[in-house]
Amino acid sequence: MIYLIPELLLVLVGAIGLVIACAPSRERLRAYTVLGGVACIGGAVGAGYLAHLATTAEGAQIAESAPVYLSTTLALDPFSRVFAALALLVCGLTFIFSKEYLERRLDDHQPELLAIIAFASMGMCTLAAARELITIWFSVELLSVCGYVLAAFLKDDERSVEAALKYFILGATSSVFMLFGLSYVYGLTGRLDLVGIMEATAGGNIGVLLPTAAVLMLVGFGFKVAMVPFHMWCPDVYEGAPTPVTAFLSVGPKLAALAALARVFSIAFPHDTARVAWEGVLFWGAILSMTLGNAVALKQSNIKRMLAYSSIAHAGYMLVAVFVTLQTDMALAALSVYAFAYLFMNLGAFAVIIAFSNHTRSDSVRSYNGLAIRSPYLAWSWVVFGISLVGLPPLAGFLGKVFIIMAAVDTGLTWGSPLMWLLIVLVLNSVVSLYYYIGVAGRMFFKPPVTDEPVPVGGGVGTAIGICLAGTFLMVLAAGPIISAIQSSALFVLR
Amino acid sequence: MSIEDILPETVPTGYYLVFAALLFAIGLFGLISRRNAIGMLLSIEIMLNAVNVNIAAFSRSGVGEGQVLGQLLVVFMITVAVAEAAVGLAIIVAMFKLRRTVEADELKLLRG
Amino acid sequence: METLVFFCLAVPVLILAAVVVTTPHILRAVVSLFLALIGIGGLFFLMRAPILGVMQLMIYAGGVVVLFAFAVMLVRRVTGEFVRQKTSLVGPALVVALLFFAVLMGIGSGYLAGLEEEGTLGGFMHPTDLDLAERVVITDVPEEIDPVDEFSPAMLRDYLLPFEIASVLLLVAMVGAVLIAHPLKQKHPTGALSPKEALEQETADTGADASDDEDAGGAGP
Amino acid sequence: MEFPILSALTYLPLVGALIIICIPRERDEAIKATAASTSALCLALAILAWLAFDNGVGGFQLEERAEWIPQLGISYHMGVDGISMPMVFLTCLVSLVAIAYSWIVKERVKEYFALFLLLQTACVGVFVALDFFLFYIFWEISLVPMYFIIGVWGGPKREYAAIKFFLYTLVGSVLMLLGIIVLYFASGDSPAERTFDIVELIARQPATSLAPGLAMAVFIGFFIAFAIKVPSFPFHTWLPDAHVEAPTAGSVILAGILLKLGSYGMVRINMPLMPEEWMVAAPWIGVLALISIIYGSLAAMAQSDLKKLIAYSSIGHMGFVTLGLAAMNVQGISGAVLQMFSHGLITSCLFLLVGVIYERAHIREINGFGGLGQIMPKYFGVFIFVAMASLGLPALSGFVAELYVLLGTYASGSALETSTEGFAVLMSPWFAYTAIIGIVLTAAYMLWTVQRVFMGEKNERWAGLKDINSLELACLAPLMALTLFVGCYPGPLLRPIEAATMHILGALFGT
Repeated sequence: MIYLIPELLLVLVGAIGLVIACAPSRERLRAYTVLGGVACIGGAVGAGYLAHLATTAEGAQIAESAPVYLSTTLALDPFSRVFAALALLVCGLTFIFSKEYLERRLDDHQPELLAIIAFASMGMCTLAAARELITIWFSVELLSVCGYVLAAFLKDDERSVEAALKYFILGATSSVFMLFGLSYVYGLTGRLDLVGIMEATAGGNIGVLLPTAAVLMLVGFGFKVAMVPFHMWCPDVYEGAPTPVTAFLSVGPKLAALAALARVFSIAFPHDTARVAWEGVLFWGAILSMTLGNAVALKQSNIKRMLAYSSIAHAGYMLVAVFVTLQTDMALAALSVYAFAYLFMNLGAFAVIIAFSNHTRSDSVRSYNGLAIRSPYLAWSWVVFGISLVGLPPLAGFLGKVFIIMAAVDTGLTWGSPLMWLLIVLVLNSVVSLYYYIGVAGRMFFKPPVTDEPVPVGGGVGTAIGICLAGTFLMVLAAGPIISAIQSSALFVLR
Repeated sequence: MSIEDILPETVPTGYYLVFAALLFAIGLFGLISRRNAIGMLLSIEIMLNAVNVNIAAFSRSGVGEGQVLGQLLVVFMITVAVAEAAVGLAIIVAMFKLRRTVEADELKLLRG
Repeated sequence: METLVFFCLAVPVLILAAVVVTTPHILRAVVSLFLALIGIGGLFFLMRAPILGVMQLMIYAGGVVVLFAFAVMLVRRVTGEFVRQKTSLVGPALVVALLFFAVLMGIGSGYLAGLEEEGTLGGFMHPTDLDLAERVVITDVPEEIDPVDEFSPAMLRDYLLPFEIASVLLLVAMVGAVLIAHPLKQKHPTGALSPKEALEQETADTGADASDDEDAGGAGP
Repeated sequence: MEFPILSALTYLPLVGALIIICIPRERDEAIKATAASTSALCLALAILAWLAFDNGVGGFQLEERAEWIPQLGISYHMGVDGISMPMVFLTCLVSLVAIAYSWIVKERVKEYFALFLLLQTACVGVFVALDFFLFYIFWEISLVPMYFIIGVWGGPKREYAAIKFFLYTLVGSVLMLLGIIVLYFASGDSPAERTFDIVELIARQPATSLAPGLAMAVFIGFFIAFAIKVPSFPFHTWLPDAHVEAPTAGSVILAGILLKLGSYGMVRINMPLMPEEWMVAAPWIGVLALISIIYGSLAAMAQSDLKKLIAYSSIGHMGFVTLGLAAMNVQGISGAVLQMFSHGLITSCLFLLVGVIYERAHIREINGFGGLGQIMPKYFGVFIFVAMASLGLPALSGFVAELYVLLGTYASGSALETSTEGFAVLMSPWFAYTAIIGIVLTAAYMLWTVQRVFMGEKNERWAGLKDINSLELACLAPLMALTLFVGCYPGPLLRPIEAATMHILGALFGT
């Protein structure tokens, strides 16, 4: 039961938000933002401890002997607790860096927005932990519905509502396809739990219907992950949605869906034909996501759109780790490490954007000209996050990328194998991505500013940037203990 | 020879599956051809129902746990479909208020 | 006899579904959907799944369709005209839909054929507690599920967690729907631009963007 | 526990940079003083380190080792041998000179000096790192400050030059990263056995267990990474842009230190880790080096921009380094390292001199000058001295280095070495003969340049130019003195280099 603390904490935070929403006031909102954020970040540390606890012998005992209403649906293993920590971190950081945005740019319903983010984070936890299809699909749906609502939150801004509508229609479509696949998986195996599906298909000849069903299910996950070609919603939604929501959407659902993707497909479909099918889709999905994401990001003039495409590319990098889940133990560790790195650097980059747009109300790349003079803190933070997103040392993104490459090489890389090409595409894409991240940094430093007026950074968003900076640096400098925690938990996945 | 002699006594599962597949295909057709958000949502509902029929049909042929699971899944699905439809319709209504249209072709504020 | 009933339900449902996706009158589409949903509910009863049938009629036909009707009415009130819907890409849509069906049938036919010959039912060919050799043969007419003995324990014990997630989901959906569809409060805190103004400012900004972007050369330097 | 002198040397500039960040923006003088004193302290530390270093011993000394990420076999491992010690010294010296010369900078002083110090940390770090992970981190960090230095304080096309520099070098580095990871996995069968430690990897020779194609691919990946940095033909196109646009001190660091990172990587990593591949590739590397030498010289001859000319001359001179390394014998490698050192001194001087004239005249067109010898006699004298060093006049460091390289190349091409030390014949003597053409060409364009700039008609336009001032002279003097010293008496420098070279070759060939 104690392993469920992250989920319970998030529901509690969300519920408090709804209560506050009944009688909103500026003070209450401020208190809620700060306390909720602190509680979630504290909870993240706690969840990290739970992950550590679960790797110990008696901790494993607790996880294994969970009551039936938990053990049939959730795998409360270290891997899932690591992602619970991630969910809490995302939620907490979103709370903190939303503070000024909510006060300045949203007229009312601020507590509701935060509450829904907390509920969505709860969905992240359960999605990463789910061990049977009903829970998985419910969590996906919870994330989706929260996403639709969040995207539409600026309801008198046409772009926000348009983003939500696009998100909704494409999301509902993908979830229907996923369900159609799910129905066949259920029909062919008679089971809904992942291990059961695997056992039922262990007999060898499983025909072509099951792989087809698996691929249909992949559509739903691909949508959440924003894997090409299911990424169409991503740039529009990221551009239209309120920026803190965009930040949340670019990290939260994506990471949880990747964790679920790795768990579902490696546990439920490890057998010949089905495996070939989903691995094939993932292979091309990864290659296309990386390449297209970076190529299109190059010519964006809106920074939110640019980060949207870059997040597609990052999904591609992480899909490489998912792709090799069945071949190496390192894959899940790589996924977790990259997930943490991505969380810090991407949320950090978004926090910079939020701080900037809180003041200037602009998201166009051009308006960042000369930011180094107007606000060195923001400009240098962007440099750090940008470099980390490219994957350069000594920052978190580098560690993540190294882990993914290591996981891929660990499979016994040979000359000319598909995996080798995947790796080459990956590293060359890192180079391409440098161009736009550093291009924006170049604008900040090399171009003259439009005005000399400084850009004040609010306390909340400034703190969030600070936390992300610390995370981005510490992940490499203090890599020993962090990696040992993540790696040992990734090795221990409850089936 | 009456019609009852030609048709099987009980409905084979395959009939349900073909029916569901047809229903899904009809929904898919509507989803692609409709330009109107409400129309798209209606098509999605049809597809969801196809999935429900599919699962119920599979569940019918199971025993014990498998059968219960299927029905459980359908019940949950109906619940979620309601939630989704409510949010979707709310978004559509909000869209109407702002733009006086829900034609998908006219959603082009967001272009990169 | 049962099969006859099946056809009597299935064929009209398919026709109604076709009407839903083709009629230009949106209200007519909603009514057709309502009828189709009732038909599908009937099929659930035919499958000896009364729980599903009842759920379908109550929640789906009763709830969802009412939602749709509300939405359409609201839209009508807003636009002040009868809502018609455009269609486009009919040809490609038809091709995609038929292709999807054909491929599915092609893939599934082998499975279905095996199913009819052996009288075994595919999905349940390999229950985990039985050896592969002892495939169970199940009749097409299963027992009805007892809601108290089987259904409820499954829902409220084994699958309690999804049940709880569903409650959160419904809560979010309810709050969210109200938030989004609720009329706007015209209140702007001092010093802040209204979202509308902000939008205008940003549009102007992007407009300026396009005009002198040449010297900047896109996103990069 | 011994004083961790290498860590101190590496992180002292970083500490200086952090202090500078804390100083208020307006206090220019304090910022400059902090930067200069930090850098001077570094040079003092480097000299101390060299004093503590035993020149006669080949292996690594002053080693520091600590656990970092034990799960992946990553440790914090630093050390210097006879090859890296001179490089560390050179880095500290050239950085100090660059920072001292930058006293004239007025724009965004705080960021400028912080970036230079960060750059110094990165460069020293590359030379002392003995763990691949650490090495790679410093290697990549060196790109970032350089990017900003070019981009913020550079010339008119600075943004283009900066991003081009960054992209080019990054392509190489990511290929190197792939190579590093492949070698890591080849270094052991279980995670516990694997290591990123360079010394350990050299001892284990993991490349031998790779499939032949993959081993060659890894080798090529490393080689491209280093060749881009050197830069060797055909990876050189970023260099002229970067040099022309960079501010003077940036060019000095770029030519004086950053280029050496590439050749240092070859001698530290490519050769000892994959000697078999190196021997297979050596003739081709030699050919590339020759093309670089000839092409660099010819291209330099065709330039009308003084700075571009020196940039191309760097390509030619660095070609000698690659050529010497390709020879893979004691003379060749020692000559190459010596050339790295000497080129670091000479090119830094040349770029400083260009900076001096550009500061006054605001043009760099060679044909725009003329008769400067009469207007700026001291400057003329210094320039002649440095130009002579660059073209390889005996008694100056360039001559010794190039002579060694040519001897090594010749030896590697004849049977001389085969009998005594068991090295294979890698190249033909013709490589050495061809390289001499490069020396002749260098002499030609250098003298021609001197003639066009300083001789001939006195151009009245420049009549008012002030001669070189004492700050500039003070910057140049130590570099010139060292050039002369090494040229006359290379022994003290050659001794550690040769010891280290013998050590490397001995480990590879068991002699």
